[in-house]
Amino acid sequence: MAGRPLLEVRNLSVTLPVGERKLHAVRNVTFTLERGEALGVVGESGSGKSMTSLALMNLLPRNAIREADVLRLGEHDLLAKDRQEFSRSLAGKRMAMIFQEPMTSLNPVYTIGQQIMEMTLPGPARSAKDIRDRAVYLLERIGIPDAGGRLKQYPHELSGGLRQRVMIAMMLMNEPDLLIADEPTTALDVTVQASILKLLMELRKELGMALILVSHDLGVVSQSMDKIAVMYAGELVETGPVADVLGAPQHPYTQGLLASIPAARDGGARLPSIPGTVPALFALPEGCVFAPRCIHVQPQCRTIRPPVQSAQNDHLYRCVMAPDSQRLSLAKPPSAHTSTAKPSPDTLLSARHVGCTFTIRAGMLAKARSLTAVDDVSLDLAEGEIVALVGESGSGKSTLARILLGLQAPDTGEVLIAGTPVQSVPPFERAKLVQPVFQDPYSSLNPRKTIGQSIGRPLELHGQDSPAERKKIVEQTMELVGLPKRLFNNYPSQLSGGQRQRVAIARAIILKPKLLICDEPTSALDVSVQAQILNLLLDLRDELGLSYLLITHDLAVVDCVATRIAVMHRGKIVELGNKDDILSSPGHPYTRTLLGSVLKVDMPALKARADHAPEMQAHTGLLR
Amino acid sequence: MSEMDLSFKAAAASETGGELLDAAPARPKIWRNILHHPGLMLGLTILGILVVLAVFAPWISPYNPYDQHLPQRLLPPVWVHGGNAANWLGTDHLGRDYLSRLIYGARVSLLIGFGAASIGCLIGVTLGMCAGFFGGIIDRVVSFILTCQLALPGLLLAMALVFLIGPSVGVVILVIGFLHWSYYLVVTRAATQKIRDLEYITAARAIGSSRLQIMVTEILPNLFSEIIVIFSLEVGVAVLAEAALSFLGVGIQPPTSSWGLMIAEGKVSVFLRPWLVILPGIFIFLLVLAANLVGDGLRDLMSNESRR
Amino acid sequence: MLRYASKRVVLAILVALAVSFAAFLLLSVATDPASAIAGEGAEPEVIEHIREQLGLNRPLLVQYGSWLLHVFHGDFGTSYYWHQPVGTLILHHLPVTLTLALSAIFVTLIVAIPLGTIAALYPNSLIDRLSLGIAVSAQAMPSFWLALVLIILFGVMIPIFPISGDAHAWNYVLPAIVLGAHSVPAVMRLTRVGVMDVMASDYIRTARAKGFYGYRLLSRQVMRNALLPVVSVLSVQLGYKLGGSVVTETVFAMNGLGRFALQSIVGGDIPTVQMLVVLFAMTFIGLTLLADLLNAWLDPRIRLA
Amino acid sequence: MGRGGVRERVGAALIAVGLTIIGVQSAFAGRANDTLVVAIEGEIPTLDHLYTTARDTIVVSELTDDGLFYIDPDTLTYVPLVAESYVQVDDTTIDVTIRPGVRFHDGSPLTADDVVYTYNWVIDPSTNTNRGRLIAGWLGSVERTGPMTVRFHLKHPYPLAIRDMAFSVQLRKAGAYQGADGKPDPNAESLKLSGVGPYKVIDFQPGKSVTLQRFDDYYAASPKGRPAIKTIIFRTIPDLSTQQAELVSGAVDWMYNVPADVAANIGATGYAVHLTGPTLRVNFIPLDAAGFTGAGNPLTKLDVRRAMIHAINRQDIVKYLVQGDAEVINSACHPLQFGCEQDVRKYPYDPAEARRLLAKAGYPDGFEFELWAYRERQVAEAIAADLAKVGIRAKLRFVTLTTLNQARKKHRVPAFFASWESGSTADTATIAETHWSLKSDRNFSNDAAVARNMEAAAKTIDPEERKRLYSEALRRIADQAYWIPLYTYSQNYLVSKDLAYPVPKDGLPRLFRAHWRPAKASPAKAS
Repeated sequence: MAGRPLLEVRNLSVTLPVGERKLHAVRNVTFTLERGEALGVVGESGSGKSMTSLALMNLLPRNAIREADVLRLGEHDLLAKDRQEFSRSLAGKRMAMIFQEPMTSLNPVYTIGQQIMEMTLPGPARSAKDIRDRAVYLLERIGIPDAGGRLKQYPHELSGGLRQRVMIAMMLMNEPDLLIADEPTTALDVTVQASILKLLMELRKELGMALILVSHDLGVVSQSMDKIAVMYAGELVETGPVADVLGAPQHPYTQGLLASIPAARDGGARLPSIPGTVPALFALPEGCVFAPRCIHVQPQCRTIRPPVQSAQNDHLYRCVMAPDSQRLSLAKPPSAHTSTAKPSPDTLLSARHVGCTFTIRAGMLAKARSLTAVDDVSLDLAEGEIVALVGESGSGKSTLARILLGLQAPDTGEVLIAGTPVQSVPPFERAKLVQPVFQDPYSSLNPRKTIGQSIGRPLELHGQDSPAERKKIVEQTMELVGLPKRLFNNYPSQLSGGQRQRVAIARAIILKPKLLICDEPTSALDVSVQAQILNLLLDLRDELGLSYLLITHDLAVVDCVATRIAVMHRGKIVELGNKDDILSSPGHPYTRTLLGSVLKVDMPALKARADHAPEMQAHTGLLR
Repeated sequence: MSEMDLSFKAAAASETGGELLDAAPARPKIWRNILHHPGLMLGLTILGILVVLAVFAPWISPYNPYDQHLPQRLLPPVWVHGGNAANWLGTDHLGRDYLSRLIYGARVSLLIGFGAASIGCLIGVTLGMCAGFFGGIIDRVVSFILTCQLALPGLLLAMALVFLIGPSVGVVILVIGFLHWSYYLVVTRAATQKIRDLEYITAARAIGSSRLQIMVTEILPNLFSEIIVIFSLEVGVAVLAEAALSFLGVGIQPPTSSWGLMIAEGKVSVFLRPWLVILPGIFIFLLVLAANLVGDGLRDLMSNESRR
Repeated sequence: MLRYASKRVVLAILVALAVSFAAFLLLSVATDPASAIAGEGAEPEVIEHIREQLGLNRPLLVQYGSWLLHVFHGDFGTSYYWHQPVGTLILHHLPVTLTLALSAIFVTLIVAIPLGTIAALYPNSLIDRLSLGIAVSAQAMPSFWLALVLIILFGVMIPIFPISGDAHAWNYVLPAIVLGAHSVPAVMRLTRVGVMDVMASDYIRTARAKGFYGYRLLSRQVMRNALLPVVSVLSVQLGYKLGGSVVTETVFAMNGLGRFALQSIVGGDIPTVQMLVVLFAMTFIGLTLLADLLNAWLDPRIRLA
Repeated sequence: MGRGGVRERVGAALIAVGLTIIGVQSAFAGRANDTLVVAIEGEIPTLDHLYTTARDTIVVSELTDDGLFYIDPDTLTYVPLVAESYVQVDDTTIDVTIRPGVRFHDGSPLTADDVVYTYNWVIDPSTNTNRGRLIAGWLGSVERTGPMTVRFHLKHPYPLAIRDMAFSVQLRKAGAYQGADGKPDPNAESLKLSGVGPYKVIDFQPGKSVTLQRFDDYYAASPKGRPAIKTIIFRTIPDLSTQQAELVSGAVDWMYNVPADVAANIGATGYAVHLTGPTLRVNFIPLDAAGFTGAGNPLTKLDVRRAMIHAINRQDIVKYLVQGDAEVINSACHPLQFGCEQDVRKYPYDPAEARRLLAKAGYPDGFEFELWAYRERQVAEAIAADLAKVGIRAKLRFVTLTTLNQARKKHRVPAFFASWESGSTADTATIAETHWSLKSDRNFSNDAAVARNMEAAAKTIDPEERKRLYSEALRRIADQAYWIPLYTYSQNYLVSKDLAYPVPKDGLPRLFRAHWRPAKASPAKAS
């Protein structure tokens, strides 16, 4: 038994019927996992990484087709068990899984205690009291204060971070051999993200439990995993120890991914980004699936399926090129001109002592609670400047944005745009001064309107130009934001996230405003698409002389584009200054914790870890 | 990151590579779906037949439904012994041809069905949108009106209106329309509340559109799918309501023929002349069935559409 | 909680006032109570005398005002037609309608919820289409037509059930089927949508990952969430049924509120109609309050959000 | 026991269960246990007939109450009932001797004091009995002239005194309306009644059912005779098709007011016996001759009114729609009524004549008017169709009775389909008074001469004088075509095969004359 790995997966494929066509979401995925080992599965959305994890846990939808040569966990052959048998014997016992959305992953109508304790049925070996004690022990071990009291609470009474911890505790009730975590920290704030990952690592060591962590964030994977598997469009393009793969990436896609992570850049330089978007595989590709987007593409890449080559012992990749040849990772994008435009002295936007409080009457029985969302905030923004407003969710940055947009009157203080108070500016005038761009590409466009209508709506509303002229202006603006003209009559539902965000930007700039207030414009997008949008914003700044108030929790993005930074915490601006000073020497303690918890791909640390091979940790029977 | 969204159709099609999907606008897709949604097709065909009957009644029906032949009253249909070929479905109490009255009945019932449903739609959707969008006082006032309408017996309203304005199909439509808008209100109000806080509404405000413009151009188009579904269900409800009102003697006035009135008149001899009740009953059944099938079919279509 | 309940009480009073005034106005316009009391063959002086005696010649506002005054002293007046205090009359008719309404809701539940759940678990399967077909046909049939069919089948041909009257339990079976069948489609559709949405939700996927499957998953995790929306619809349906179904009560000769309301309206028995209308208003408001409380009890998110 | 066996057994069990239930129900009705179940459409709000005019309560009251006199169903004459004999002392005084041995249902004997108390109660304006105003119109006072004799003092000579005593005043025990707190309580007798009729009430569910049982101490000398059936149950079944279902399944034995076609059909199938009988009800259409609904409206023109009568094929309507013993009438009264002059202007069905008269009156292409109706919807439609043939477009407005009364009070009704039963009294006075007195809103002619005659005829008891006055007035009515006289109403009954029910001439059912047919085969001897 000792020889065979805990988990063995060979040639796993998943196909999904979509209407009449078949989507090959996962093709020929092969990997193994030792007991207690941690594997990071990385890829952009649509790469099939989550589909693979669901296939393991037998949670695919009813009409999905799962095929594999070998699918084995310990001595259990997963292929042989039907759903009923799998649920009864393995699910929640030998294998467990936690998911991305903590807010909706717990049953809203049962208490935390009920949901945890229903994992193990009282039997001869375990009385109900034992189960309850174990639940309390696990909650405390996971770091949840006052664990006893929590059992009676309901999911909606806990924060996102706490709920994710409850999920983890729940899944560990039966000491599983393998825990699959599908984007466990994506929906959480940066500070909470770090603590959850630390917790997962400790538990892995303590319980000798194998872990598969699925994520789109290379930083998260690089800091915590032993092995890494990079997936693209349903295929495993590169696997191997983290240090080798990230230290010396062989597959062009992995190299492209690493290069496009926003990191320290000087002034206006553009981010390198992989052109095009991830394809949906409705037909089995002949050649290499990355060929259309690969800068080293050769003729045979389009026809023959590349073989699996090995760079070192178990560092494998699927590409025709020989290993270890030094390659230029990405073509340097033509940085048109470093932003010569110095921020002009006259201030465009100035907010003085802005304050706003909400009274929340939450439940039918709960008393009204008043919450100060924005507390005495003063902020100036000069023309051509990009100010980044950084803070975690609940810090009041979105409320401040609505006040600056003039859509919500502040309780105290006033906001001036180009000298006049935003409240008294008539709506049409204000529209020509400031426009918003929102986070979620899905809900920022009216699903029932075509792209042309959405972008053209502001012109139509303001009654300028005839319909023909309007169409011409819309097409020009679409060109400006990099949208092909043929999408004019398409519906948002037919566009990708990135394209939809371009439409939203086009709508915002068509009235030629001076200031764009962007609330988390890229955080809902993939890394590569994120880079394209940031480049677009920088281009527009140079061409149209726009200035931005960029609201985000992603310090990497701030580092890349912002000129000045304002850090917000519980409604107050705790620190304000230009980017380099704040990033290099943060003054306020909160800024320091914020910067500290950012997980970056740290090349030197990886190199160091690559030297001593991952020895077998003794399986400490702590939790018998 | 909706990649985890369980309904894989949506995730696969929209998230992975938008370019690959054919760029043609969505409309023809809906049309292709209608063709192979059996319930919807059945509903539309039945509705089509009934509309044709109603519109071309004068040319289709063998006799004028109003001229009476007392000696030939209460003839049974041709397949019952005693029936004659002149009147396929026999004659009614005053010797009028039953088939002609059934065909003309389609006119009244369809008119009432669609008329009342439209009035109900108008009232219900406007109130629903205002209540949903503005909330606060307006919401409370609307729910006050709704509770009053539910508590007031429909018959009372029908009697008073028939007395004040006089009996006509128009009054019956008005009465039934006025009594059946609560379903619209509830659904529209809930949908508007959901949409009200979405980002494209804030964006619309930012470009300067007024509240009314937002309601009409941004919110209303998103409600069409639900409204159409309710409209088709309410057509059925309206026809049944007319039948009940006629049954209680406050609905359609003679000599106009409506299926509800024909059942009310024929009901008294149900034991020995069951066809007087069964024939109009079948027609009402078909109309309401068709309306529900169309309603459910559209709902299935719309729900797939919106989730994609 | 108190603030919430007091808002409801104010709403109830306002509605009761508005509705009783509207009923009073409509009735005095559309009917002549005096001639109804005097009867079909009454001489004009008799009618005039009755009109005098009941004070129907007073201006409308004065009449309504005096009715209101009496109500405050707890006296809802005596019925013109039945010569009995309206309160006792309604209490006399209420049990029949209450039993009928509750048994109708029971029929709706035991038919609609299982069908809806099965239809959700096997979408577009034979059962899904069949159950929808049956439900839609039941709703498409005019209720008095359905009632007659049931009477002929199970009252005359195969005499299993008594045909009319409301004396003992067997009398309520056929009317409950007629009244219940009417709201089966609405409840069934809601259950179907409810179960489908819950089955596609994240916490059910978590439950599957925890090892729940099949019947245990359904009963323990799914149903309680899926049936939340059904509760509020049921309260409205119960409200309609408590208003008494005129047609069903007429055909089955049951002495319920529905037919009683019909007679009072047709006969212009103003005090009875006003009391009935106030009762209906109270029932509706009471039921919506009950639905809210039930929702709060079932769904902790609403209770203590 | 094959699978099939199981199904049979379940099926049989079901039927058995069904039968036991239905068995309970049907054994309840019918000859087997001497119980007559009567289905009525309307509700019985109260047992006290002094305080209600609901249509079916008169049928119950015939069984539970007796008056001083009684209308013989065959000869339609007035026969002493509780009274033994009476003497018309002079124009305004009547002496009545009371029959000995008459008992109330609570056992106490009936004396002159009870009669005096009842009549004083009826004419006292504060008691609001529904016939009180009419009786007080002619009755001055009542006095006890001996233990069993009373004297009535009339305000003016009144020919229908005996008829009113028979029809409108049911006798009550002295002090019957004395409330517990001493104050008079009009509702005292509404829930539990102590009458003197052949049946006493043993159970009353207002609006649902009334159960009567034969009153054993009923005085033998009563012209109503000794009732044959032990128990009679009145069940309110508002829907006619449900009534038929109950009849066919044996749970109901007697139905009346059944539409002619239905009665004929069910009679033909043998489930029940179809009986028809004449009634004193006539149907007619008063026309707005006086112009209440608009001064110059077409109905004010004599030629137009005459044209309308010519236009309606009353013969066919009676033959095909009304059927039974109905016949066309020409005069504004029922032929059986005293003083109903038949030698009046007649208008045979003649559409050509109708069109000629219309043209003469200035309406060559006809006109439109509203014809209101609250019953007999098919007859109203047939009439509208006949009128339409000559160009007169009758816009039919079918409303409830109370709505019609309200509209008539506000003079918005140009013509309405009327029906009048004259309180089952064979005397023209009972139809004349209410339709031709200038105070009544049913009087659309406003004709002073006719009103004078009708009033005079009701104030004299000389039969010849009354006949002269009536025939003069009725000839003028027919000549001026104030009314479109239609037909006499025929009553249709559906009766169980086991029941013998003699049909009354005036349409007022007397169920105490019903008795079970001798059971041919069944062993049980008919009591």
